[in-house]
Amino acid sequence: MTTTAAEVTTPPGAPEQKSRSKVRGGGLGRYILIRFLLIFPTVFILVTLVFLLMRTIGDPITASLGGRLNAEQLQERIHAAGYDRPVIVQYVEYLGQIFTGNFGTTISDNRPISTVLLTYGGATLELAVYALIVAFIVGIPLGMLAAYLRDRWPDAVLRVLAILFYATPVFFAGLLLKLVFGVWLGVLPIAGRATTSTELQMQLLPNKTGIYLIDALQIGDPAIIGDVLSHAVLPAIALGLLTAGVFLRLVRTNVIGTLSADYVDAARSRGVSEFRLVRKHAYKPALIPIITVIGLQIALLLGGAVLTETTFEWKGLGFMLAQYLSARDFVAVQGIVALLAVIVAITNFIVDIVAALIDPRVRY
Amino acid sequence: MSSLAKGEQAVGITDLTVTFATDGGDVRAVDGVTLSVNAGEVLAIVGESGSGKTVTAKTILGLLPETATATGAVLLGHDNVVTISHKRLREIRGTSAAMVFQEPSTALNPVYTVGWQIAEGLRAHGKYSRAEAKAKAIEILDKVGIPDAEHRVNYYPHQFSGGQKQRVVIAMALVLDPELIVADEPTTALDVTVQAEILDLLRRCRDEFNAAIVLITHNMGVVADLADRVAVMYEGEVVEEADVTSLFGNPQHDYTKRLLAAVPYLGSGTVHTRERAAERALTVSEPLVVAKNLEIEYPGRLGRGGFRAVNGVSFEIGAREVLGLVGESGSGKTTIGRAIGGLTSITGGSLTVLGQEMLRVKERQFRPLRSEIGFVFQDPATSFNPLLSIAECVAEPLIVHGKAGDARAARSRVDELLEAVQLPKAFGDRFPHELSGGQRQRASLARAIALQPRLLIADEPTSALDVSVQARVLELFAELQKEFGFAALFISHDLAVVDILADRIAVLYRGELVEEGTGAEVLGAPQHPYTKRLLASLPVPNPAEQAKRRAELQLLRTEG
Amino acid sequence: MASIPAPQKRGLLRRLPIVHQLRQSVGLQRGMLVAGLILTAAFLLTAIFAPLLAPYGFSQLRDSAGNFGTQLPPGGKHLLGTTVGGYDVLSRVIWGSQTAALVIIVAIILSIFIGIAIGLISGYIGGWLDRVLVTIGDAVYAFPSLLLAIVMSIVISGGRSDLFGGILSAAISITVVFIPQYFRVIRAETIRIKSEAFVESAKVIGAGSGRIMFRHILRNATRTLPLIFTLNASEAILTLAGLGFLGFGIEPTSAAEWGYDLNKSISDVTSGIWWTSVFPGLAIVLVVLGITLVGESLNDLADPRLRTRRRTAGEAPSVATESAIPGGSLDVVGHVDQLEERA
Amino acid sequence: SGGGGATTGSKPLTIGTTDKVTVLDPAGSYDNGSFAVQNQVFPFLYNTPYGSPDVQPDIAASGDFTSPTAFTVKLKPGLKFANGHDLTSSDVKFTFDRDLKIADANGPSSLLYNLASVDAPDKTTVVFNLKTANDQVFKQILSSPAGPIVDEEVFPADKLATDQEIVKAHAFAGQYDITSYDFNNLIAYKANPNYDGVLGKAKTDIVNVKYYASQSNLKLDVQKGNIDVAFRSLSPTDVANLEKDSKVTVYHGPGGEIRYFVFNFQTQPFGTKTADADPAKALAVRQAAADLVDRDALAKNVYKGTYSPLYSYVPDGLTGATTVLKDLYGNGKGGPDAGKAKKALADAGVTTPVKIDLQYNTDHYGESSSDEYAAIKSQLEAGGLFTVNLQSTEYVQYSKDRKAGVYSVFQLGWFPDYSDADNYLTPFFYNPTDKEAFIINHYDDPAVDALILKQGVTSDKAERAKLIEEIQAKVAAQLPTVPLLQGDQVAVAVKGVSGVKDTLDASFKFRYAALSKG
Ligand SMILES: Nc1ncnc2c1ncn2[C@@H]1O[C@H](COP(=O)(O)OP(=O)(O)OP(=O)(O)O)[C@@H](O)[C@H]1O
Ligand SMILES: Nc1ncnc2c1ncn2[C@@H]1O[C@H](COP(=O)(O)OP(=O)(O)OP(=O)(O)O)[C@@H](O)[C@H]1O
Ligand SMILES: [Mg+2]
Ligand SMILES: [Mg+2]
Repeated sequence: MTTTAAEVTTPPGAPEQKSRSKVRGGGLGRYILIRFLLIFPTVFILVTLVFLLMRTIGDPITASLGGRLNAEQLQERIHAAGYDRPVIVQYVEYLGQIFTGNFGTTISDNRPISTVLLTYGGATLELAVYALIVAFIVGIPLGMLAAYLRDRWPDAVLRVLAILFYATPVFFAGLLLKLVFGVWLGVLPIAGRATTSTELQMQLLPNKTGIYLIDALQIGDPAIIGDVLSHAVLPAIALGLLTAGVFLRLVRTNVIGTLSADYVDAARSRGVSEFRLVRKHAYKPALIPIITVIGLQIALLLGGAVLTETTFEWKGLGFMLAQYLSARDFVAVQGIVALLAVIVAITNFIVDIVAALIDPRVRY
Repeated sequence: MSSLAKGEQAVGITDLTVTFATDGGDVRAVDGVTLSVNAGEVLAIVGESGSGKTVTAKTILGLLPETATATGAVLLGHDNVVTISHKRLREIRGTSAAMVFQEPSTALNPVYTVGWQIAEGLRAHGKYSRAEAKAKAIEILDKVGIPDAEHRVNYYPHQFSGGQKQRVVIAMALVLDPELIVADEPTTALDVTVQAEILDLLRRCRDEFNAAIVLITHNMGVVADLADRVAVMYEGEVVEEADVTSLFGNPQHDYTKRLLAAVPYLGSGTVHTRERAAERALTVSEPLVVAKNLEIEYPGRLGRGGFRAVNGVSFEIGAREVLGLVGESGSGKTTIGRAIGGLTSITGGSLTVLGQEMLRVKERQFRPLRSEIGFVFQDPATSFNPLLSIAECVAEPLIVHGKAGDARAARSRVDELLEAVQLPKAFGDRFPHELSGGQRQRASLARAIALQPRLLIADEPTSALDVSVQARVLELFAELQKEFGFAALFISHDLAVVDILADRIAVLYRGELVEEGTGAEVLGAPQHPYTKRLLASLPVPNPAEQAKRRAELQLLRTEG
Repeated sequence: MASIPAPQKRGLLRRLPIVHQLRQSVGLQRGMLVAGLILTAAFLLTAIFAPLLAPYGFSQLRDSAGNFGTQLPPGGKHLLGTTVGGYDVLSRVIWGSQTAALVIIVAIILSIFIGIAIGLISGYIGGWLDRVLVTIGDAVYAFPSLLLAIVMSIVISGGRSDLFGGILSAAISITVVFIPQYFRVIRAETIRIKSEAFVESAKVIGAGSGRIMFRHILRNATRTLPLIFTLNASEAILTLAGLGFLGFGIEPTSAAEWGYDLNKSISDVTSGIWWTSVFPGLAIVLVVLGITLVGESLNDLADPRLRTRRRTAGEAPSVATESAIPGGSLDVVGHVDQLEERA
Repeated sequence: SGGGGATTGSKPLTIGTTDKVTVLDPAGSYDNGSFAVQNQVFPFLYNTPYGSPDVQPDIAASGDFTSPTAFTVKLKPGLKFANGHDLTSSDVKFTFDRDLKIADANGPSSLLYNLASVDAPDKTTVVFNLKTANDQVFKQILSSPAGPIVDEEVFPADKLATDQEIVKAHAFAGQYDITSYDFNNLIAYKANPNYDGVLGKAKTDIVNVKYYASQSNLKLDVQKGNIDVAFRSLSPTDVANLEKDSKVTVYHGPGGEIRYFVFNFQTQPFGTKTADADPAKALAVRQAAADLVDRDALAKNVYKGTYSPLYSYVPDGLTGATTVLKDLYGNGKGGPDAGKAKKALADAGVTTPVKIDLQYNTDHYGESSSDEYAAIKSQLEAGGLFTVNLQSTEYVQYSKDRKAGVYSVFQLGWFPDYSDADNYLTPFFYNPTDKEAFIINHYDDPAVDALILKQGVTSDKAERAKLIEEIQAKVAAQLPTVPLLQGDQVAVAVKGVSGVKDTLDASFKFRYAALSKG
């Protein structure tokens, strides 16, 4: 593994170079292939982990209905659902199901998990995208600025700001945002993804995506689009700032790292302006590690989504997860968590590929 | 083309002093330096590491970090770099003075094409359309001898060889045709053969582009090859300045004298060699190391074909005998050394070390033999555990092999060893970073001989050291070898250095052993063309002779 | 070479990383470090002396004068007012620090040893073991820590809510998330150090793997731990708060927990009763801010590229390739090379 | 707000709730959230008209015991579902047969414990064959979650219908039809012209119901006028705060929900299974506890008046409800009385303080439980007579443990299946040896059992009421449980919404049809 600097300033003959030269030999295609194959163990491990954890709690039936049914009724249903078979058998079966995209049926409100995922996945996706946009808009320029002004006071301010973004629990931030914009100023809606009338109209859409912005665009009424967007503002900020904080620090550190590289000095010695040094010469090499790490932010993002969605009644997977958790519906929880695992794995895959594409040492 | 006429002053440094604010108080890096360079002239700044060469160079382009404060004057044209405004500084960077960096692979931005990077320089100083910039880039790449430039202009740095990278770096410097080129150790990272080519290129810069060149180096050979005038720096001061012939002819300052004396000359070794050969003749014994068409392949990852670093190499090392192993970077020297030391497993052929066959050997079988083998690494800085005191480090082998209970018990022996490598006892209590490079290398010698091994493997033990220091370490090595009578594999890329110590010299090229014999044979009458080229490329610290050799090299090249 | 500190002095310094860094730091960097240290110290002291500082018990509802009464505004007998349940906010906030501290300590003690051990072994031994461990580690590392924590806490606590059960489950949940981080960092360090000459020289001397790992590698590899420690500490608090907020926290009768109090006070805020939520909220923010400030400063000081001043020769260990900045390393998390290693 | 779908004269109305629907199919759900929806859209044979606790024929014309075990219901002629299908006796038979057949674990089939079989001799006649004779509660059952009549042409006979199937087929014949159904997010209702029952036509044509997860969001939206009515559930704090808000009106109505704590007769102090078993002392402990609890404090401080003190086992508002505990325990005016408690214990020779472990739960009985029980703890400990060890446990574990008799004193709550005193007595205290009552605290009194059976089959209203009072008195003397609070139904409406009061009645069914805006 290499530090940012080593990434870009590798002396010839050092291990990086060697493997590097090999990668070049193999080319991008092989890299993508390897990286793609890596998805499976990751997903597999997470799914297994979740499955085993969930089983240690006991079977889902008892968990969700234990309060209501008497012993024999429970036994019946447990048997019917096959939860009394050896765990390994259930496990194999479960894997099979996941492979065929069938995650089972929720116990508390018997809906097919796949439906749940489809219905609420869009919402979470939408929120995540908004949040990322906020994070990028806030995090990356400020990060560069901080690197540019490093160790002067604006830098310090920005960094403390970044930490604050991160240090404020999403739900607390959400609370304050609601209070200020929703209650005191009353300029923004405090909950939900759209007003009743909007949602009613969306219900009528023949092919609704569950991604409200798209649906709103389908309807095409600017008022509705505005309505949808205005509902997204606060959640996006609450969740976005969380990640923005990390981005800011990420960009700062790596840009500073590359700023101290010889080639930046070299460029400087040819009269390239300081700003351009940051903007171009230092930023792009820094981008490779940044992107890779940004990949890991998806985890932070999804974790935050659970809290954000609950705070803002943003009815997405995170929100549902919280709901099912309190209903002790572990089949549902298991399903959602498994999906999130897949999402995480795939995102990291994509991100690594993008990073590789940016890195000419891999591209061919 | 430089705007200056030949002989006009390109840069004038008067009474320059640079101090750095550091945790450990202020460091005066440059102290009242006065220099000047004219167009079409090469001024070499030599001096040992830390003497202030780089700082001086950086000052010329105003590249010092904020922690540095410079006084005095550095005149580029009519601008005094020390006092000039940032804006103006930017304007003259690259146009009045350009810099060539030591490490070509770090001086190039890995994520932009070289074309783009060359264009950056242009863009910084005027309007250029993409096409224009590119055209100029191609032109200049062509000038510095990059084959099919119009293609390569779109290549990324990693697609060039080390030498080519350095050419690109130089091209970047030339593209704005500056009056002055500052080259900070432009060839130190390169193999001698490549070094020779780059030196030629720089010479062309001087002759064809009429550029003034400040050449920073610590290699007197390079100086002799390229410089017109030489300034010797010592602890931040210029202790002597003279034109090249007179400097080599009759050096004034005694530091300069020491410096020149320390420089290893080819053929200086043959004398000792004969003596030692004589001694060995008395005690004949079976060789300690025998390699029969040895093969070492580094595993390629994921079924990708492995990389064969050593290919069918055969040699022997007799008792009390020193085998010198030379070859360019990447030729497999270290690999062989590591194989003998049991750090890299061999994949083919046969290698017997102290009677132990190394093919498919188990660490368990080999460990007892380790007490018989000493190892000295290239970089003294990293070969000590930073958290252990020198004494503890030197005591390690004794403890590991049960010669002593713990560091304290071993102390008396450690002191002896330190004595043996001419280090004061007290140094035992210091930590590695508190020793100079040379001292550290002595310490690691002490550690290597702690168990009085029969075989010692030294991988470029001096290449990280200054010439003067190197000389002393080499002496020490020779003495120890005499005293303890160990056989040695001495790895270096510097023929001259090998020549001093080695009884026999083996030349490695691309993992194959192309020539082997006594110093006299190999250096006197090289057979293999590569050996010839290697010899010819090696600049000797003597301007007159170097000129001759250069001619020969030209010949060799043209022959191919 | 003028002043050569004696070994034991260095040893001492090494045992007190913060002090050491504090001495190195300058200017703004020192400012941030000091600010962080002050906040953190305040937090720890509050935690330790909570019994003395807190005017009331964390589950106390009435004193000699009878019931406190619920949702009293700040002032009078209750400096920060009382909650909807009739608890004294100030006391809850103070006692909360104790809970937080406990969780952090337990969590980190649990994770640090396991993490270091497997990191060291995996990194040094390498091979298949390493690949497997890395894949697992990365999988877990890449997964939303809060979710894992939730699942874990259900598993562990089995719904019990007493102090011990609560804290332990919270702690263990967090542990599961942290182990991979320590693992990554230590492993990365180990791999870096493994290839350093001094380890090889130990090898050629003939030292056994055990000796190499523990005498030569371990101590050099643990350099970055204080840093991760702080960063994890802050993450621990946030995770704990998250758990409490989602109702997987600790019941008010068994311990005071900021996230839980925040959760309970949401409806207050909308009714203009701000004090029940703002103070626990601030507590979280400030503590995390403090601890993270310390961590960041350490990170900078450990990284010659980020330090304001170059450090004096030798003792300049470059930053860990895997600094466990919340939500991921600030440095590249291994790229093609790492991948190749893994695959 | 509002809008969507066709509109007539009446202004569309938007209602917000934190209820959760599980399954729309009546056979598959037995929870408030789902029942709240079913009440609007499914027809009942019997139902409680506005303002009364007692049931009357809804879509039925009449219903009588044609024989002790045969309860015969005559349907009004020409009934239709919103989708035009005829609603006949065969739909009714289909409904109940289906319910029993599926017997879903989440379903209400357990309520039909007394139903043997159903006959449909002709299009408008349904005969319910019961197991026990003249069951007076059966009418109530017909108005309970087991009562909604479903369309046999839409619902599968042996498995649950999905929400989509039901909504798509408009298999509704209640006051409303559903035009758009977004699970637990938004339901759009449209008045059902075909409904012709005791409740009458809907006042508002279009009603949209928005589902919230967090009470504070619901509160904020009603305050901001984004919704017209907020019903179930607002946090006590929110309600208290809204009371002060001039833009909205807070309506309180009697609530069927009761909160209480239970003594396990075996494991409580001096319980039958304890080392120092002693019925007298055990009773004294229970009485002392009853003397010490301060219901007013709980209702005011913890619940901000969203609950009111409960002094009996049958909540106020139902026929036969008393306030017997007020007279028996405490200061006689409903307040606590430490002296009396002390005396009770002393007389029985109990050495104080008595240690009791008090168990409660938050994820099922509400977040405020922790505050409630913290308060009770301090109330019981006030006189130094008790030392209470408070313990909360997550619900699954909780219900297992309490059934296993792990807990000696524990919290429970109850929400009625139908609004009749019986539903507050039988499940708790009817405890013949063969069957354990729902609270499982090993309290058994044959006399009470007998009385409970009797009231169940007494058709004369007055006489039945007397029996019910008698039962309450008997139980109160022995205190198997200590009733604490009776939940008010609280609805908040923006100014200009009328009819809220009408539907906040002892039927505990909130009917949107009663509301109108204008
Ligand atoms: N940024 C800096 N901060 C503090 N001291 C510095 C800095 N740069 C250089 N120095 C000090 O200035 C002195 C001269 O450094 P310089 O790099 O010029 O040596 P040099 O002659 O180039 O040596 P080398 O041959 O190894 O390149 C050294 O003692 C070095 O420690
Ligand atoms: N661990 C490794 N994995 C793969 N290839 C390697 C490895 N180590 C060395 N090589 C390759 O083997 C060849 C020989 O390397 P080696 O280090 O022996 O060269 P060298 O002669 O010591 O060069 P230098 O003079 O730069 O030290 C090089 O091409 C190098 O790229
Ligand atoms: Mg230098
Ligand atoms: Mg080498």
